[in-house]
Amino acid sequence: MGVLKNVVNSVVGIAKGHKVTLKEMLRPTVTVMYPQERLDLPVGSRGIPVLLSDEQGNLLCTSCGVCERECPVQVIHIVSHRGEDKRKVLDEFDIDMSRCMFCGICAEVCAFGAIAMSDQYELDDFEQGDLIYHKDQLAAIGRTQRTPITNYGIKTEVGVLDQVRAGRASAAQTAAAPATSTPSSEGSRSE
Amino acid sequence: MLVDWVASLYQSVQATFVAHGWPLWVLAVLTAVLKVAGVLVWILLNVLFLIWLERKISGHVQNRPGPVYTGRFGLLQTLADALKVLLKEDVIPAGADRWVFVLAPLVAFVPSVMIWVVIPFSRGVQAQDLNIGILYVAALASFTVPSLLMAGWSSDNKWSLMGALRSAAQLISYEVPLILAELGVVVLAGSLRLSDIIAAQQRSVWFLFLQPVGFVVYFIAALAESNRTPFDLPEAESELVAGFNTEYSGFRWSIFFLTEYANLLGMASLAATLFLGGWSGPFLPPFVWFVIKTYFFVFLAMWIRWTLPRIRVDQLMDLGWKFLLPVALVNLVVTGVFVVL
Amino acid sequence: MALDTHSERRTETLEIPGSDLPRTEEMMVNMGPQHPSTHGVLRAVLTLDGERIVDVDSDVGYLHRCFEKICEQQNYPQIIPYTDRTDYLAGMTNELALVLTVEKAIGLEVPRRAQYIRTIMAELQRIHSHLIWFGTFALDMGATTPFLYSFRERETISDFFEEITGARMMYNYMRYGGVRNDITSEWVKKVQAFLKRFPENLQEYDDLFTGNPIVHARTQGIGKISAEQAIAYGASGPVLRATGVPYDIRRADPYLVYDELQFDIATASEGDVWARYQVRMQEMRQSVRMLEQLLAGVPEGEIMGKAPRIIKVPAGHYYGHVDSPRGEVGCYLVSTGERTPYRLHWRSPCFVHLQLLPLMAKGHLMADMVAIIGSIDIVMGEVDR
Amino acid sequence: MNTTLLAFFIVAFISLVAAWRVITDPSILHAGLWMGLSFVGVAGIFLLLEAEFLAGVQVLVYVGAITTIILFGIMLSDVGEVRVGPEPPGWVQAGAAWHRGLRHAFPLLVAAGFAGTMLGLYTQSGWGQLRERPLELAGLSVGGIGRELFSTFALPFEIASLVLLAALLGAIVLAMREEER
Repeated sequence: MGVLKNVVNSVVGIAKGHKVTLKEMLRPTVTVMYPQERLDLPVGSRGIPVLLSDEQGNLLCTSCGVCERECPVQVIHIVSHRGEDKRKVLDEFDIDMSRCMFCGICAEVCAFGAIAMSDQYELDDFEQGDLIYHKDQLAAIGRTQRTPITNYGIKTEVGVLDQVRAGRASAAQTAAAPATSTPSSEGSRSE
Repeated sequence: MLVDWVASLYQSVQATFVAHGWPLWVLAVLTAVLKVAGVLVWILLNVLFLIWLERKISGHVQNRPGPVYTGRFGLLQTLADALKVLLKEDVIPAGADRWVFVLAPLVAFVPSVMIWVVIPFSRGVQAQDLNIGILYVAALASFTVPSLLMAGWSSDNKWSLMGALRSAAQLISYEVPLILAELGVVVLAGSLRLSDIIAAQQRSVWFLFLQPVGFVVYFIAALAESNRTPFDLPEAESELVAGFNTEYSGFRWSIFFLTEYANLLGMASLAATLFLGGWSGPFLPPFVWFVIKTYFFVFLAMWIRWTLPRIRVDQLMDLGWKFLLPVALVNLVVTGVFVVL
Repeated sequence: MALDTHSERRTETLEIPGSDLPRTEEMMVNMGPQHPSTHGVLRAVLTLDGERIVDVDSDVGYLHRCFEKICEQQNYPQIIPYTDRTDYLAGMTNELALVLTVEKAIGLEVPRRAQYIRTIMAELQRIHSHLIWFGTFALDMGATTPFLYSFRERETISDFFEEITGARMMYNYMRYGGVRNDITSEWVKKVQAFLKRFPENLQEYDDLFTGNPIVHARTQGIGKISAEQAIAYGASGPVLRATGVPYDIRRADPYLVYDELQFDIATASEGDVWARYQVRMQEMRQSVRMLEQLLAGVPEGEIMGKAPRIIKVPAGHYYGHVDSPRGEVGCYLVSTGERTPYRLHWRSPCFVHLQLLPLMAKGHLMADMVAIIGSIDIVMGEVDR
Repeated sequence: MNTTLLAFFIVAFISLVAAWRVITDPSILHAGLWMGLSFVGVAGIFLLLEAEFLAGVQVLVYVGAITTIILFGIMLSDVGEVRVGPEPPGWVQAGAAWHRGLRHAFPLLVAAGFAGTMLGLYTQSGWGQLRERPLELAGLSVGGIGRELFSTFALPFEIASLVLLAALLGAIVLAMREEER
């Protein structure tokens, strides 16, 4: 009798599992077809850190360097000099996105709200060097801000990262062949 | 219709041969080649579809859509994969036993094609109606073991060797209940010939109803014979990396893959023939019935695969020898007594 | 030829005194670091007699990233994102271990709202982590489908985390004195809705996996350890509780608001793979229970206490521990009063549990090895740090 | 020459070559595989004799079971190649040249002797009387074989099964001893 009970229990156990899989088979799928469809990221979701500007388009950064100091992986590189009015002028602000771990500490420690975590995250590129984002690129992305800062993050225009990268590519082209310069393609960079 | 047309065509060609005095063996060779080609095309088309079906079923079971990009509903996915696999580098490990390594996929693949010689697709549509039909299938199935042993041994990889040993143990253990379950049907039909078995079912009822126990034993053993989850121990990827085909790549690997699905299809169509009356059925054309019944078993096997975890090797042996074998024996004896009375 | 590798394979011969049985040889197999079921880069050197395991030697260090040494160069806020990356499947509890230790060391008051939020996050993290464990465990056993189901629910929790913390895995959410971002009432409602339907999903897993006779056969009596052995080896968390020891830091040394919560410590007595499985499934249910209580009573108030701008821990030795999904995560901090720790030792439960592997696996089959590794729920990032 | 005869020569050639390689192949695993091929060839001969049932059984039993078990045993026993040990005794070294010369000739001699003996036995045997009932014995009817086995050849059949039973028991006893230690 024990064997028979065992067999019945096994069959019931296995049948239960098959019921679940059959039910799930008939249910609509949950997949998001990523490149075509994108999930709506909440504001504050941490993509790459970008530089913010005021209404006139001037960078909010005062080159105080606290983000550079506090960055746990030391990927921020700032070069500045004293201007005529003794105020610091930002020359370079590079972030090495290949090593950045998107922790958001730079945005958090900035006393001027000059850095925010954008929602851009598709960083694929062909050259390692292109993953170092410069001041103008970071600022260009930051200028497309669509939402107020929430949780140290903002939303930016869709596809702005691609535009910035395309601008970089065309800039490289114009540098290689200066005779055929087409400044219009650099639009997103030189806003 | 189609069958009659083919028969009349054959007769007219034969008449032409006789009229011109051409040797008849040329005709025999020609028809044989055509039959083989037909079977091969049938298997390849079906395997292409089966792999797609498996992916779709697994996808939907897991709340995923499965392949979608290649063609409508991703139907061309298998073709794309086949192309990719064919273009891959053919790696033969330095320590491999070269000839055995190369031969193993062939030894596995050829019998899985040869099984189709005796499968009746429709009334009279059968490459060769052998009088030992079932025995022929069983004999061919026994080639799988040496081929896997060859693959596992020649790869010169410990995982492969373990996979090969597992597969040998598994296939030998499950061949016995498989054949015993088939014998139950044979006893009922009184013939090993597959067309006779279908005829016997047309006379009475589907043997599924007369041989429910035999059917269950057959189905479990056939799953084990075709290395499908929960009995996919020879290639258990979470334990043995990929078992006997760890070292195989590119074309040779794809032959093993092809074999696996050809075996699944063969198993399903044999189950349809033995237990569900083969091509016989009302309203629809016989061939359609055959396909429907075959794919019913294919679906069942896939459903099981995407639901159950893998069984362990010793439990597999226990199940085979301590449960399936006695059950199949008792079933056979009871059937025999029943038939004699 | 095959022969050459055979001579390598020859390790030691089994001499059976007074027997004319044929001589059998053992085979040494490298399971990992590249193996489908070693959860990353564990290398287990198996000595096999057929498929039976004679000896296991686990070799770790393939994922070593000098976490402890790096921490000696970083100031305290900078360490927090690194702790996420030790046990990358339970970042919240790892951050908690560090933050609680430092807060204890400098005597920081944490507002009640922040404490509630921390507890909510820790328990969500427990479900989050156990769901991955469930999926990969099923995957190890050869069942592919439960993995996808559990990830479906895990994605929902990841979405919750992302909305509040900004990240799905590497949260960097805890702060000395509080938490980084506040939760919203809509978020609370969403989580509550999820908690309502989650038990149904758990039931689905049960039907699919728990009630399956193959699972029973493959887990019961496998990888058995006794309570004494577990304690002797320093096991904690589900591995310890599965041997029948009801030790849970949330009860034994309550932190955050655990002492105000009603929950049962999930235990099982057998100490085998099945018991560990049951304990974890039970813990998910208990977490749901705790979360319901927590979400109903989140107090209003600040989320950050009065933390100094520059954190300096007074000189001394400090130890803090929390109950992570995997066991006791301990943070041992030696400070000389600087802005950086002098030494930071991370007690990771997976590293401890991995030492139990030979004890559990000896005498079982190859296939059980996979189940055992799955059942102790190792994260190699935490083992190697 | 008719096609059946041609097919017979092909199949016979394959099985003979395979049988020869079983003895001469230095790799014991290859020898096992050659043996499998030889069995398949024999099955082909059965097929040509229109004994399909026997052919099927031949493949099933000899290829599916015997060859597999031999291969299984070879794989488990770590014997890669049969070759002369590192320091062969003196008489082996002296006879090495002979050995090399005989290596291919000796098996052939043995095979020829065996074949002669068997041929002699076959011609001596009273197989002629079996021709009276060719249909059943040629295996055209499975039922016929069954009937013969349980009537004319009942005693040999039972004795054979007894031998198999003894072997089975022996295997169990050996396995039990293994377990006890």
